[in-house]
Amino acid sequence: MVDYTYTLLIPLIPFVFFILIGLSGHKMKPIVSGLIGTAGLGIAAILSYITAIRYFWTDHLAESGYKSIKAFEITWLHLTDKLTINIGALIDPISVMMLIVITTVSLMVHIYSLGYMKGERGYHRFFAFLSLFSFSMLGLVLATNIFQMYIFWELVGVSSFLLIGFYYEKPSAVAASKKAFIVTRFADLGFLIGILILSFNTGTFDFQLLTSPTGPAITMPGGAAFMGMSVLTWSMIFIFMGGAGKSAMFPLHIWLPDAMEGPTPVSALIHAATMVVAGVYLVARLFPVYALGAPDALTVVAWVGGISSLFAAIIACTQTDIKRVLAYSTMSQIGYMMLALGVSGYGGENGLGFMASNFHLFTHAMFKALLFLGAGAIIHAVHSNDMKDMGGLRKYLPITHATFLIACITIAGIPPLAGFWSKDEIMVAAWHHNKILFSIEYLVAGLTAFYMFRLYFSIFWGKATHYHHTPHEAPYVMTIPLMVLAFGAVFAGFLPFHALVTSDGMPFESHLDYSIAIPSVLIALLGIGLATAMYRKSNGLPDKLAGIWGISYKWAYHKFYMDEVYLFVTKKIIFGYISVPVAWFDRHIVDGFMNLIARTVQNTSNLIKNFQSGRLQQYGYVFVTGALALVLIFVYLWN
Amino acid sequence: MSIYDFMTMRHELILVCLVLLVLIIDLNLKKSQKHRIIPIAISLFFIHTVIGFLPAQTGELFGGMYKTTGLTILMKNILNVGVLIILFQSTTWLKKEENGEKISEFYILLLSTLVGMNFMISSGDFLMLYLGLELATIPMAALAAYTHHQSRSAEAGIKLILSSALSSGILLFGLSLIYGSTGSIYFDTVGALYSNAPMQVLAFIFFFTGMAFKISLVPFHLWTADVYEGSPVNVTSYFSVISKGASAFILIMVMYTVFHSIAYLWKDIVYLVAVLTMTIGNLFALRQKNMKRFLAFSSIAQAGFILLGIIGGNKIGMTATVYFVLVYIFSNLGAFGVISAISAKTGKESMDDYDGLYATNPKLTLLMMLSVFSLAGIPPVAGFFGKFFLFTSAASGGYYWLVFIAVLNATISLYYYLLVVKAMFINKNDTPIAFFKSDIMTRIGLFVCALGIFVIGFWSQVYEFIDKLTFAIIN
Amino acid sequence: MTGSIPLQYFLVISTLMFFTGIYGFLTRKNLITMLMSIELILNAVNINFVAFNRYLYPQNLQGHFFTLIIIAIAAAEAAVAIAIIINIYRNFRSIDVDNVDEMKF
Amino acid sequence: MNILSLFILIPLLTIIAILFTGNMKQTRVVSAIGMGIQLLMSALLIYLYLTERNAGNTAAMLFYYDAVWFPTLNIHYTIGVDGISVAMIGLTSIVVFAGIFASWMVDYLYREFFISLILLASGVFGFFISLDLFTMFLFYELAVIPMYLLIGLWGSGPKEYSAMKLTLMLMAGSALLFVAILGIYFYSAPSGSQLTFNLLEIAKNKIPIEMQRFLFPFTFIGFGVLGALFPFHTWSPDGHASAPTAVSMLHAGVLMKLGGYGVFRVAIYLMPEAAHEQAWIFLIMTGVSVVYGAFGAVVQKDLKYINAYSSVSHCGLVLFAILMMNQTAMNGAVIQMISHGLMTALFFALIGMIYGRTHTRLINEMGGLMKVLPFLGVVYVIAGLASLGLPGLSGFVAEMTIFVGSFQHTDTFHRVLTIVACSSIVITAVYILRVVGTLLFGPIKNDHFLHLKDAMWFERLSTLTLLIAIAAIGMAPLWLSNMINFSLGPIVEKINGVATVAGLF
Repeated sequence: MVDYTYTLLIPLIPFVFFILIGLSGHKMKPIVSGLIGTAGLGIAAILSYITAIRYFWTDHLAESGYKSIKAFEITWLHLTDKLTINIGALIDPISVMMLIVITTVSLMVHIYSLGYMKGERGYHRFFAFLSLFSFSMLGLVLATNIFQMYIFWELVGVSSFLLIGFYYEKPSAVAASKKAFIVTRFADLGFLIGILILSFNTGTFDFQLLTSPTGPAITMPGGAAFMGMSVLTWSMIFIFMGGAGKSAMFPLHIWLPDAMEGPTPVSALIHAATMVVAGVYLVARLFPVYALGAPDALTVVAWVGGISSLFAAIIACTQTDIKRVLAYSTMSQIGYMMLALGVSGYGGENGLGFMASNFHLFTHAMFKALLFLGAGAIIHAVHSNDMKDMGGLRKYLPITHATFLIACITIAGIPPLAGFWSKDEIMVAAWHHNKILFSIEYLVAGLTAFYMFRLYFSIFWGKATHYHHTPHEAPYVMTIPLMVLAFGAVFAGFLPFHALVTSDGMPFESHLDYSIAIPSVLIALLGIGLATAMYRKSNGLPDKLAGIWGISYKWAYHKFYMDEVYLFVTKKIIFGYISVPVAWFDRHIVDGFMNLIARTVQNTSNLIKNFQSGRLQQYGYVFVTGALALVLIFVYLWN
Repeated sequence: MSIYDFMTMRHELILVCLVLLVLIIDLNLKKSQKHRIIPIAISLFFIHTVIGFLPAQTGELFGGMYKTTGLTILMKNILNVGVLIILFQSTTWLKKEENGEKISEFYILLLSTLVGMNFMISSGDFLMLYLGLELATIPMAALAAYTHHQSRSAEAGIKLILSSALSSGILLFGLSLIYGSTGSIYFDTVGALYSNAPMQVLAFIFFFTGMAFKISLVPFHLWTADVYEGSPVNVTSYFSVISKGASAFILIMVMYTVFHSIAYLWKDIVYLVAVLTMTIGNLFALRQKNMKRFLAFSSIAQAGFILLGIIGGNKIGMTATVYFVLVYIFSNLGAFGVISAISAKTGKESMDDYDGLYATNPKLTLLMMLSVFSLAGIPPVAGFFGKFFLFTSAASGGYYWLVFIAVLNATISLYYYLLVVKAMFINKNDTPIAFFKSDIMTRIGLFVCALGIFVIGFWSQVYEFIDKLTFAIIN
Repeated sequence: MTGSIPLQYFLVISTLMFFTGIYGFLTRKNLITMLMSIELILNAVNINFVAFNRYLYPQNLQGHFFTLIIIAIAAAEAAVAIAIIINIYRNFRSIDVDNVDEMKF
Repeated sequence: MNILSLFILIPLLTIIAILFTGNMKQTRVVSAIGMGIQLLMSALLIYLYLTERNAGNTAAMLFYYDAVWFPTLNIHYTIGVDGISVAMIGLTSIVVFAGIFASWMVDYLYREFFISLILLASGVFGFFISLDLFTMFLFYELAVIPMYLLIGLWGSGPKEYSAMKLTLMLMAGSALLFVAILGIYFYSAPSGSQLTFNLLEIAKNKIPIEMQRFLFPFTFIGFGVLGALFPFHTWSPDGHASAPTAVSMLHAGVLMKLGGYGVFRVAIYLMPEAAHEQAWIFLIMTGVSVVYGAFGAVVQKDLKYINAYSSVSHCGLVLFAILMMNQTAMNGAVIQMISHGLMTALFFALIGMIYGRTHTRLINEMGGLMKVLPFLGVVYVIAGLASLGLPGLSGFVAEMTIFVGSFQHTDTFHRVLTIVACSSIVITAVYILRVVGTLLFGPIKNDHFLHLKDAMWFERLSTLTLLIAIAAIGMAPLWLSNMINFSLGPIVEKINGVATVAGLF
């Protein structure tokens, strides 16, 4: 067995730097704190690359298939005689893959932010939070057991909350951060319940035990527990609820668009590349349990993914805030991944979907981060999020333009760029599993191409808006990350994922299925063409079309009124119909009762005061009657 | 029967001599020097108190009419200490002009009532009991009417003398029936012969009402408040602790020894009366503004608590009652001491006058707070222990609900005791009672109370000592 | 010759006196009269004691002595009471019991 | 001299020392020193305790000391600690220490203030170390009564009303307790043999079941009142709202824990049969108060009210977990007591400090304080996160232990209640974020907030003490939970060892 204990450092270093910057950041020069944070991430990144190379290649683990290795573990809390919460590091294909993704993107974002955040108040706070996030995210992917995952899951949520609300003086940002936290928190409740059920029935939190085909989870006796589904299925569905919340799956997605209130690098890191795919990672992590133990739950995953991707794609076509467009596209892409997992089987060829999902996760991280950072550069240049204020920027921002274009092509799925390969695998997997989902994905592919190029054209082409001060290209510290990520977006597709990241660790052969690939490409091209026609030059076409679609356009534009629904539930139901009455009840009924007792005593005392009339003879009366009363009682008792 | 046998009634004899001595000395004092009697009387009584603690012989006299046991001696000593404190506290008030000529009357009357109580305590038959009772009551009426130029004082006097006459009339009627049905007035004989024949039950009730009047149990309590309010403060405190304590003691003695054969009957009555007394007393105390009246009602409630000790009907009850009386003397005298000190200096007796007292007279305030906490039964002061043991005795009889009612009443009482604390500490007042210093004797009296309130609780020997003595009576 | 008048007669008389006294105490408005009613009660008791003693327990004298003492004490009581009543008259200019209610509630 | 007796002695000596202090400065320094020593003592105690245990001493109670007080009634002064009491003592000394510094600036009748504060503390310490029901009860009331003056004299708002209400309700609670204790006493030993107040002795003897049926509700509710058990919790909002900072800290942080501790030590431990039988009623009550308190907190406007209601919710969780009557849940309950104690004390400290600056506690009158009071703001956020159960802070450990423990019951009734209790964490998030969002974030509502001073050194000290404790427990909970577990083991065995009388479920 090979020693990977040092992987412990990968999350720890950012944590240490978080403490360092957090406590003493305000004393040092802003740029210093930024550099420290970046350096920390740099080290982490190097370590994870070393890990990846060792794990996949130099340590020759491939022969018997990639096993998961528990690099390190300690007991953190002792719950019952069976259940103990451990903290540790688990090394296996997907975690290593995630390490690469997170450190790479995070490093890029750090570097980028050095320039982007220049002159901001709370520069050091920003980098402290970034380090905190990186720590939590890395801890999450390295989790050896589901409870450790939950712990870091929460931490990730909080750092996301802090970063979204970074501009805490902006009410909208505060609201957005609150929304994000509470919605995900609600989802996490499902996650927690799922964990409780699962752990109670299996007697363990440990991933290796849970996912081993002979483990207590998968071999758990089935049998309908509730609504015709087994306990395991239910627990897995609950757990997926948590994943859906983090990954902004329909209908828990509403926080993601608002989360764009955060600084753009944050959106790139958290809400495009890493945190939002935690849900996918969760399902992938427990994949054997889903695939072998709870296929019904897996079906749920598939459909949720499919619906979300379509739903988001449609909305994306109508939004005008470029970051929101990207947000919805993220949601739609994650939908792809979920669907891929959903349609996948376990082991060898059947595991295609699993592989594809992770593959797409990887490539998506690259190009979506690129898109966001690009968008950041653009916003940096024109000081606006709305594509209406943009146009003809290509001559002002050459590098941004080039990289952005690459990203768009990639996400549209045009060969030979990365997006094509991963998406194609997903298509194949879907085709083998379920034709309806498959067709949905085709549609989405077209839509994706369309709205991305709509975005692209209306930013860089179209009418040349005259800006009150001419936009200028971002400094190198910002453009270099763009280029690096662009490189990734181009070539990531050639990684032999099917040999590395598979459902059971066994490599298998996957070949391009032209009967599926070619049509998908064509659809993508169609979408691009349409976008070109509509937005290449500014013309009345879009409004006309909008008019034609009419009501449905309006609905899509208003995101199908999901926010309103949520607002109704929270504001009206929870707040208006529960909390207010409860508070009233407490003040007036419960407390009122207590006061009533006191008042009754007082009143009684006023009531009987006339006994003490001050009249000697009345005292006599009372005296004698009292005596006689006693006599009566006594005689009564005595008989 | 030799002369030495009379030493068994040493307390009473010395007291009687003391009274005569004071009288004689007073006759030889000029008008202007009347106040000289104060130190003399106090020192004499102090000596008497000290002598009281010397080992005394126990036994019977007059064929059992008069009994002296360890417990009676203890009780007398407790009363002596209480009276001594009262004498100390009363000096400031007595020195006032208005009392110029009749200072010694105060002592003579007070001490003669004390003689009565001593006889009552160690009475062995109903005749002695009745004698003591009357001797303890009639001079008291005179004391109540002590400041005769005040109409309230006179009213207090008449209310006391007449209603006590009525009650003792009823009591006597009961006694006559007892005599008629048993042919004896000696406790032992009566106790042996007593049964639940209707006439004897009737007799018992009449007797009980008479005693209930003395310790002011509801519904025989109505005189209490008025008399307490009308009388001079120190006399009031004397009523509320000394006479009440003595009567409670003899009541419990008689209940346990004479009427134990019908205990199953009187327990129910005591239950009822206890609940009534506690509740009514508290309900009235809630609304009082005059401190004396307020304490009058609170002392009625306290009497209700005492009944919990009686109802236990066993050794714990006896001990707890005596112990409670001891604690009660100190706590109540503490409170009355402060009131008398203030009313002697300023003549203010209303609770509103006490607003903001802490700012000006912190020491008095603290003593007052200690006393009311002790009365409310709040740890760590003695009252807590007293109540706890009383309730324990009731619980030992299985009267859990009675205990519950009692504790709830204690909570209500805490409310009005806290009102006093609130007045002194929290309420704002533009014209608080100015700072003043009482004379040395008064201060000694107050200090002793404070000491007692603290020590008696923690010092478990006190309780154990009482327990040893009661063991001799009831076993 | 004893027993010519049965004991019950005495008891009936005494009981009547007792309750008459109580009635008087509760109804007469004049303090002096109330005092007299008290005397009635006490005398009822005296009759009881003496009668019981004489009829039931002629061998001992407790009843008689009790009676004597009661009489003595009654005298003392009356003395103090009347003294106070005078005091009342000084302060209230009347000895009507209903005026004596300064302190109440 | 037994080390435990020092825990009562030191406060008393401090009080005496305060009596001799001349001015405000001396007074607070003296009390700070006294409580500092107390804090060190408790650290020492924990150390000694753990070494004893590691040395293999498995006695139920360590540092056991027993002296007869009232022989005839067999009242003893019996003290001793197990893991649970040690933990509670640690909590108490931390909170008191922080409380002293939080009330550094009290100038009105400062001597009396610190005296009553420390008197209260000594009562609490006494309660936690005593094993004799009588002394326990004595200290219990001793801890409650100074509240009246503390709130009435140094409080704010309708202080007289609140003080009176609080005192009377708690005293009514202790009235129930009084009866229960006497009842237990008279059945503490098989008839004929010597009765006793000693917990351990009583535990050896089985109280007759019909007596338990009668006494258990008395005990539970009696302590429950102090533990803010629904519907007897209404003293808590008013009381806390009116109380001065340090008092709220002590009261919510420590005094309310007396309730939970007592329920666990007396009610359940001595009357397991009845506990099993009647648990379901109280489970419903506590389950209600968990959610009810949380919902109540959502709409409150006054910071202290919000915190009071959240305390109702959290303390409800404590009783809830205790009633689950299995080792994990009870362990969680104890941790929750400690964690809530620290959290809520921190909250009240911060609220007091903020109020001292802005002179309002209504959240909608404040806003954007984070900008002007960065230190207090950050600490407040962390406290908030702790209270909504963020991993790495104490709240999470407690809640998770409780939930996992409660989930060990397989029947529907317990399951449903557990889920309900779990759902409270979401509501908690709602009201915490509401406060943080309105109070600290957003634009500054009021111009004169612009030149507010951030925390003074003593305020920093006070808050950081609590904060460090919270974080320490949150990050390394193992030793604490093991310490508690060890002592819980035998107790839980006794509780569940009884032939379980068929309850409702």
